[in-house]
Formats: sequence, structure tokens, C-alpha cells
Amino acid sequence: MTNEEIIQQKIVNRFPATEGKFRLQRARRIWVEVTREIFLPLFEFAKQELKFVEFCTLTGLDEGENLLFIYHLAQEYTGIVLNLKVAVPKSDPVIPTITNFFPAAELPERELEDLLGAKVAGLAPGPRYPLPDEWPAGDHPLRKDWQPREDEAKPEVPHG
Amino acid sequence: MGYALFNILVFPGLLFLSLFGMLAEFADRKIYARLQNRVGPPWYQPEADFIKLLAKEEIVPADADRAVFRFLPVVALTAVVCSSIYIPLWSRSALYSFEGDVIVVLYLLTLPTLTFFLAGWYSNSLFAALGAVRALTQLFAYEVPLFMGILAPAIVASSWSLSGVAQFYGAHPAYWIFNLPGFVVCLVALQGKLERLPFDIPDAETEIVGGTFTEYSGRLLAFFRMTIDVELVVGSALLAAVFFPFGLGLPPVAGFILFLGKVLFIVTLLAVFRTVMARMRIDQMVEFCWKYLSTAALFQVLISLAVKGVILG
Amino acid sequence: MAKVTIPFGPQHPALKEPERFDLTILGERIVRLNARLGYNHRGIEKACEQRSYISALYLIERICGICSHSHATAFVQCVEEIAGLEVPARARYIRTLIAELERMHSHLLWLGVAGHEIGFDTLLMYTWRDREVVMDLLAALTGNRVNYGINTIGGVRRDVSPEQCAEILRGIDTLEERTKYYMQLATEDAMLAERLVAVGSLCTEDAARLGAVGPVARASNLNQDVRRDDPYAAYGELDFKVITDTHCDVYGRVLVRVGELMESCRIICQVLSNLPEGPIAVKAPRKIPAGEALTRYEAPRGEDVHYVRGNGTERPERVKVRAPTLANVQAVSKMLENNYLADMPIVLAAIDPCFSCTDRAVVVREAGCVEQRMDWKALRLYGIEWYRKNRGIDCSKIKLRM
Amino acid sequence: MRKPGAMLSEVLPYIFRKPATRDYPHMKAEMPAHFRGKLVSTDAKCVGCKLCIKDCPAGAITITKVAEKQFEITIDLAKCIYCAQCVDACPRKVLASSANFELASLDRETLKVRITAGPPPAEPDAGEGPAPEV
Repeated sequence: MTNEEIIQQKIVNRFPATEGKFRLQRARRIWVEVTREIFLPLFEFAKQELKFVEFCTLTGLDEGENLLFIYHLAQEYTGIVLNLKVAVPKSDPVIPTITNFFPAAELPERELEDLLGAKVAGLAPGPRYPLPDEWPAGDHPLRKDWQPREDEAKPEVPHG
Repeated sequence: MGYALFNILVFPGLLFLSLFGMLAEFADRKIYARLQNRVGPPWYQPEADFIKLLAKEEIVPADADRAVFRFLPVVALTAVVCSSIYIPLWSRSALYSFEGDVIVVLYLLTLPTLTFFLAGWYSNSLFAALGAVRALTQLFAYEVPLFMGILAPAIVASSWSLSGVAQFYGAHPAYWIFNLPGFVVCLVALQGKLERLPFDIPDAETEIVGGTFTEYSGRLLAFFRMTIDVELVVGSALLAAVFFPFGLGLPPVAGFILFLGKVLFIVTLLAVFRTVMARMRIDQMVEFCWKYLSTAALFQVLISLAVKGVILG
Repeated sequence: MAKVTIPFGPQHPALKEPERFDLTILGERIVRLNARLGYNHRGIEKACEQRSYISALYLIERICGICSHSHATAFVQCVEEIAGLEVPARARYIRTLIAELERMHSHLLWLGVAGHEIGFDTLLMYTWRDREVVMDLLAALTGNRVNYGINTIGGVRRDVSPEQCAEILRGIDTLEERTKYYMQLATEDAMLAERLVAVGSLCTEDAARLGAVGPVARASNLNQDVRRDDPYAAYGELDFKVITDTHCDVYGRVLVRVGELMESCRIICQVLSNLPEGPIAVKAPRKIPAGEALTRYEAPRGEDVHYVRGNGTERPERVKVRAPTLANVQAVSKMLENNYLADMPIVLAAIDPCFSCTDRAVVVREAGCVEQRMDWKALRLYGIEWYRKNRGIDCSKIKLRM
Repeated sequence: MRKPGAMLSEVLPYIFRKPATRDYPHMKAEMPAHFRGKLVSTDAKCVGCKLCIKDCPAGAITITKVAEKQFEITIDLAKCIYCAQCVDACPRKVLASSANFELASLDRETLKVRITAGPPPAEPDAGEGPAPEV
């Protein structure tokens, strides 16, 4: 059994709901879909017990109905990356903050709020990132249905 | 009266000093560049910079005191030019001299730093004010060793006049050897006075943008730049007069060439000095000046007293 | 003494790119640092979604001028993983070769910038002169000095000839000798020590907690390097050391980077002696199947993370870039605690910040403020008029020649 | 033993050595053989397949049909990012990179390279558009 499979086994033993949600794409890459309910306990388990102590980054996607958040965590030395995928409906795009585990997650979480319109519960107030202060609220450029506003010059999209 | 005016405005005053100052700036920049393995500027670069600045629009900040802001560069330039007429350049006596002129020269040379402070302060800009405070802080650190270093040879010569000092050493050339520690101290302190590396703390570009001169532009900046050039020459000439009193009895032309050579030699030393140094922090600078430079200057004064007491009786 | 808040940017001589920091100081001591990032947000992630993979590659390459190869390689590795392409061994080695040359060019550049930030311009001039050796090698190998454009999906675009290998080895000899000199200088020069030792301290625990990466983490004695932990390209087949240091300050960051220069020389020699024969690229389809991939890449500045999702069309569904500076910038406030204003430039420079990397992504807007704009002609007329009125010079006769 | 000014012994000899920099506009810089500079045409003939347009990341290329089986390529160097992807993409190898990197101009029009690689007789200025005056 490879290290990746051992980690998968450990998570399934602790959180049976993740059974069948795994994808071991290649060496050192584990992808797992989790629900919002077990996200925080699983996150804590991964950090404290499975030693995924490096926070790579946090990716947000617009999947139409849902917003998908992917947390990329890495182990030291082994280079194994655990990608936790959490989908939340656009009508209720709330996700708990992970800044108490990784202070470095603050900027990526603000980025989710600005660019995708997610709500990160528990994130300390602070300046926005990365959009300018006068950017209108509710205008989230990384959403698929986002259009540049009327008064803006349309970006010139090249062919191809 | 007419002759005095000629002295102040043309030779060896403003016109000569500004042209020589630009030559010294060129020498400084060229040596700096060549030591850094660069081509460096052409000989007319300082003149070109000056003319360019003269042609530029000058902008006075809305919050600044307009009159003071515009007046200060003139004060600075006047002070350094005036100090030059008390320094013996290539003969044993200066154009004008009296007992105690060495104090006047040192104070006239302090005036530009004070104007830099006022310039920064009256600009009413954050970076300029920070630079102004730094300029003043630094002034107190390097001024003491500089004064002690310059006055030590005067103690031996028993004269508070630069011409008197020059005459003494002209008569007793061997005594200059006792002043070497003082020369090193003064060289370092002069670098501080000229606000050059490692003491360019008041206008440290990467920290406080342009420091005292942040808000200056056009003609006003040109005059400040000119002041620094002239100060470089006058400061080097002062050091040359006090520490290298050789060949003062030569005929005028040869004496003049020797004088240029001495000044350019000191400028070269200053250029090499700034090439190999990084900028100090203000706390390190103050500590260095009081701990080491002042001690060395005190040591020089002790030597001078000993020489005066033991050898000269 | 009153506290003063000074704006450090968006435009400041110590910042080579615009980003805003508000620095509260008490006298010369730093009390607090507030960073307002995002000034350089250019909308690259969004723009990639509207481009074909091959066009997006060149856009990604232009996220950063210095680590262009890092971003491009991380991106193509993602796409190749999704498309299931087997990259030829020779291509992997050439990518490694360019990556290490890029690391040398980046570290030498950094050494010069660090010198400049503490007013040591002579160091700047010498390191940048030596850096020209790497730049010339890169230009000869790839066709450009900064945006190398060597990567393409499925391999590399240009092969390395035996003559070029010999030329690289000659260049590396020079650089190795120079690197040794800089190492000696770092240990001998008192001024460097005065300005760098115990400045911008970041202890090991804080570095780990705040997520520092790359040379910043390694200088705080964190033994991490993606090249060894999560090998990509040819790194799994090469022998190299991970340089760490226990100084935990700016001085340590200098030593780590100079040490890495020596390691890069070794890696390049290994790559050149083990360069496999064979093709340099496989043909890539225009349409990339649905799927997702994550690449970690050890850029000169630290770990670079790319995530790409394909949806079966010619364009990516989502591209996410996490540049190393974003991970390191949060440690800067910690490093600046109890430091002097004069240390701010070098502490910030010591993470080797690249803000255009950090703030990739939005459309430039011209709204909100009243602005006065002049085109080239109007500006020229204004200049002629100003000189006529204020200086009595008539410049209108000056002929424009280009 | 640490000492201030440790670079002194390194820098002093350079005062008599040849500088590493050059007086640029008077002394030209040479770029290596395969430099990706200004795009020029080869002898080959454009067939109007528009693959280069498809791959161009900057949208700098336009192709117009001027006559039967004769196409004119216009490259806007103001938009070009010099990646040379079009050189790779072209099946007929109509385009090539040159070592020319001195492309500053006051007029955007002079930055448009027009390539009419048509059948003979080839015009004398084929390949180069109106070159920027130097």
C-alpha cells in the first residue's frame, strides 16, 4: 500500500462519508470531495494528525449552481498534496475560515470574497484584496456570468 | 570694493568655484563609475545636468512657505562661496584673513546643512521633514570630530587663522606628519558633511525618497546641487590647506596647478571611500561618530598639544 | 514624539513595482505596517479563461518577468497532466536547465537589489555585470533575455546544441568563481554585517506558522524545497543539496541565496552531462480533456502553485496561480517588528517580492476621479508654450526625428 | 575578521580596466543568432490558413486576401509580444524572427509590418513594411 492509499484509508476510517469520494490522480496527489458539514473536522484531522502542515493555496471556482472551493494542503518532506474540495450552493455561499489553522490563508480567503462572492465566516475584518476600494459590492469578476460594466472599455479578446 | 566683488563673484568666487565644482563632480562620478566597471558620464555631464535643471519648471508645494522655500538655495550657495575667500588656495595667505577666521569658515560651512534642514522642514512634506530631522541629527555627530580635527593643526601653529596656519606649516613643513590621524578623521567627517555614502542618510533614496530635496525641482534644485558641488571643492580645499601645506611658495601658475591637484586628490579619496561603503543607519552613524571618530579626533588634539608642549616648548 | 504614518508606495523608489504599504513610525522606529495589496491586479486568471491553452501559456509567462519560466513550466505541467501527455526526457532536462539558469539570474539580480536597498551600489553594479553572463546564455538558448518562451504544451520549443552546452559550461565556470567571491564578501564585509545581521528576524516557528516559502523559509531553518519533496521535470534524477541557514534574518537570506547559486551551478553541470537524446516535444491536442491538476514548482522566490481545470474545449475552465510572494508577504509585518525605518527597504526586498506575480488578476478602469489627460500632441504643445512663456525659448522649430 | 570596505581590493584594479558597459547608441549591441526580435518574411508564400492568427496571444496578426491565392499579412508590432508562436505555427514557414530589437517609434503606423509574399514579380520592399526611420 502506498503512502497515498494509507492516508486515504485513515480518512475513510475516521470519516466514513468520504468513502468513494477519493481520486488518486498520480503519485503525491490526493483529491477528495467533502461536504460542508464534515469540512472543518476533516481539515483539523488532516493538519493535526496526518501532518498536512503546509498550506499551498485555496482555489475557488464557479460551477454554475455551486461555488467550489479547493484547499491544497501539503505534507512536509513527502510532498503529498491533499486537495479538499468543498462545494457550496451559490444561494448560500458560506464557508468557515481556516485562518486559525493557517494565518497565511487570510489573503486567499479575501480573494474568494472579492472575486467569487463567497462569504467566509469568521474572517477578521480588514482591507479588501485584491480589488480596489471603490469596486462595487456584488460585482465578482471570477463568476462565469460576470460582464464588464457598461462604462468600462470592453477588454479586447484576441482570437483563438 | 570692485576688486572684492570680482573676488566673490568671479575668481576665486562663484564662477570659478562652480566650474571647478562641476569638474570635481565629474571626477567623482567618473571614478565611481570606473571603479564599478562602468563607462561613466562624459566630462560635460554635470554642466548638462545643471542646464537641464535650469530649464525645468519649478514646482513649489501648495503648503510650503513660498518665500523661504525659494530663498534657501541662495543662502546655501552664498555661505559656501563666502567661506572660500578665507581659505589660502595656492599662496601662504588667503584673500582675506583675520585671527579667528578658521571658526568663521567652519561655521559658514555648517550653514548649508542648516539650510538643508530648513528646506526640508519648510517643504511641509513627510519625506522632506524626515530627511530634515536626519540631516540635523547627523550634523551633531560629525561636526564635533571635524572641528577638533581642523583645530588640532591650528593648536600647533598657535594661530586661529587659516593663513596663519598655512604660514606656520610653510615654515615648518615636517610637522604635517603629526596631523595624519586628524586628516583621516576630517576626511570621514567631510563625507558626512557632504552627505555622501555611507552618510547619505538624509536623502536616502530607497528609504525616504529624496529626503530634504524631495519637493525641490528646477532652478531651485539646480542651486542646491551647485551648493553641494562647491561644498565638495571648498571642503577639499580646506583639508588641503590645513593638512597638505606644501608648495605654497611656488609661482602663481604652478601653485594653482598644485592646488587643483591637491583638491582632486582628496576628491578621489572621497570617491573611493563611497564606492566601497553601504549606507549606515542613523543610529549606527551617530554611534560611530561619537564612539570612534570623536575619540580619534581627541587623540589628534592630544598629539597636537604634546607636540606644542614638548617640541615647540 | 508623535507617531507618523508614512505612505510607502504605491510609488516609492525602493519598490520596483507599485504596491501600497502604510508604515507607522515613532521617530525612526517602526511601530506598525499595514499592507494594502492588489494594486497590480491585472485580471490574468480571468483572461486565461478566454484564451486558448497555447495563448494562455504566453500570458502566464508574462505574470512575472523574472520567474517567467517558473510560471510557464508550472502551467504546462498542469495541462500535460490533464491531457495525459508523456513529456520526452530531453524536454524535461532542458526545462530543468533553463529553470536553474533562471534561478541564477534571479538570485544575482536579487543580490544586486539588496545592495542597492542598503545604498551599496557597487555590489549592485558587480552582481548585475556578472548576471549578464547568465542573461547572454539564456538569450542564446531561448531567443530572449527574460520571457524565454521555451515551453510549449508537450515539451520545449528549442533544442540545445553541443556547442551551446560547451558555452554554458564556460559561463558556469565564470559564475562559480564570482559566486565564491560574493560568499567571501558576505562573510568579510563589516558594513554588510552591520546592515543585515539581526535585521528582519523571523524565527523558525513564525516562518512555519505564517507559511513562508522558498529562500525566506530556508533562511529561517525550515528544510523545505519542492524540487526535492515533490520532484518535477528532471529533479528526481539529480543530486543536489537543500541550502538552509540558522540566522533567521536578512543575512541568512543572503547566505541561502548565494549557497543556492553554487548548487545551481552543480545542477546545471549534471543536467548537461546527463542530457538524454531523443525528441524535444510530443504533439499536443488543441482540445484538452476535462480534468484538473495541481503543480507545485520551486521558483527562485519560493513555491509557486498552479491549478488548472480543463473542460474538454480549447480553453481552460479555471486557472489559479499562487505566486511565492503572496505566501511571504504576510511574514513581512512580523519581520519589521522593532526594526528601523532604514531597514524597511531591505527587509521587504529580502523576500524578493514580485507584486505583479502576487496580484495577478482585473480590468483597468477609468472611473471615479476627475482626471486630466493629455495626448502626445497636447503635451508637446504645452511644453512649447511653457518654454516660450517662462524661459523665452522657442522650441517649436525643433524637428522631431526618430 | 570583518572589515569595512572589503570590496576595496576588488574594485581598485578596475580603474585601469576596460568597462563592462558600453556607450549604447554609439556602440551597437549584438543579439544572438536565434533572437526573437522583429518579425520578417521568408521567401515562402502565405496560403491564408490563419493558423498564426489562431495562436497569436496578442491578436497582433491580420490576414487579408488581396487577389486570388494572394494574401497580405499585417503584423502590429505595437501589440506583438515577440513569442514567435506564429513562426512555429505557420505550416509554410512564411514568417521568421530577426535579431532587430530597436523598434521604438513615435508613430504607430510605422510599427505595422506588411508582408505580401505573393507570386513573382515580388515587389522590392516585400518583407519589410514602411521601416521606422532611424
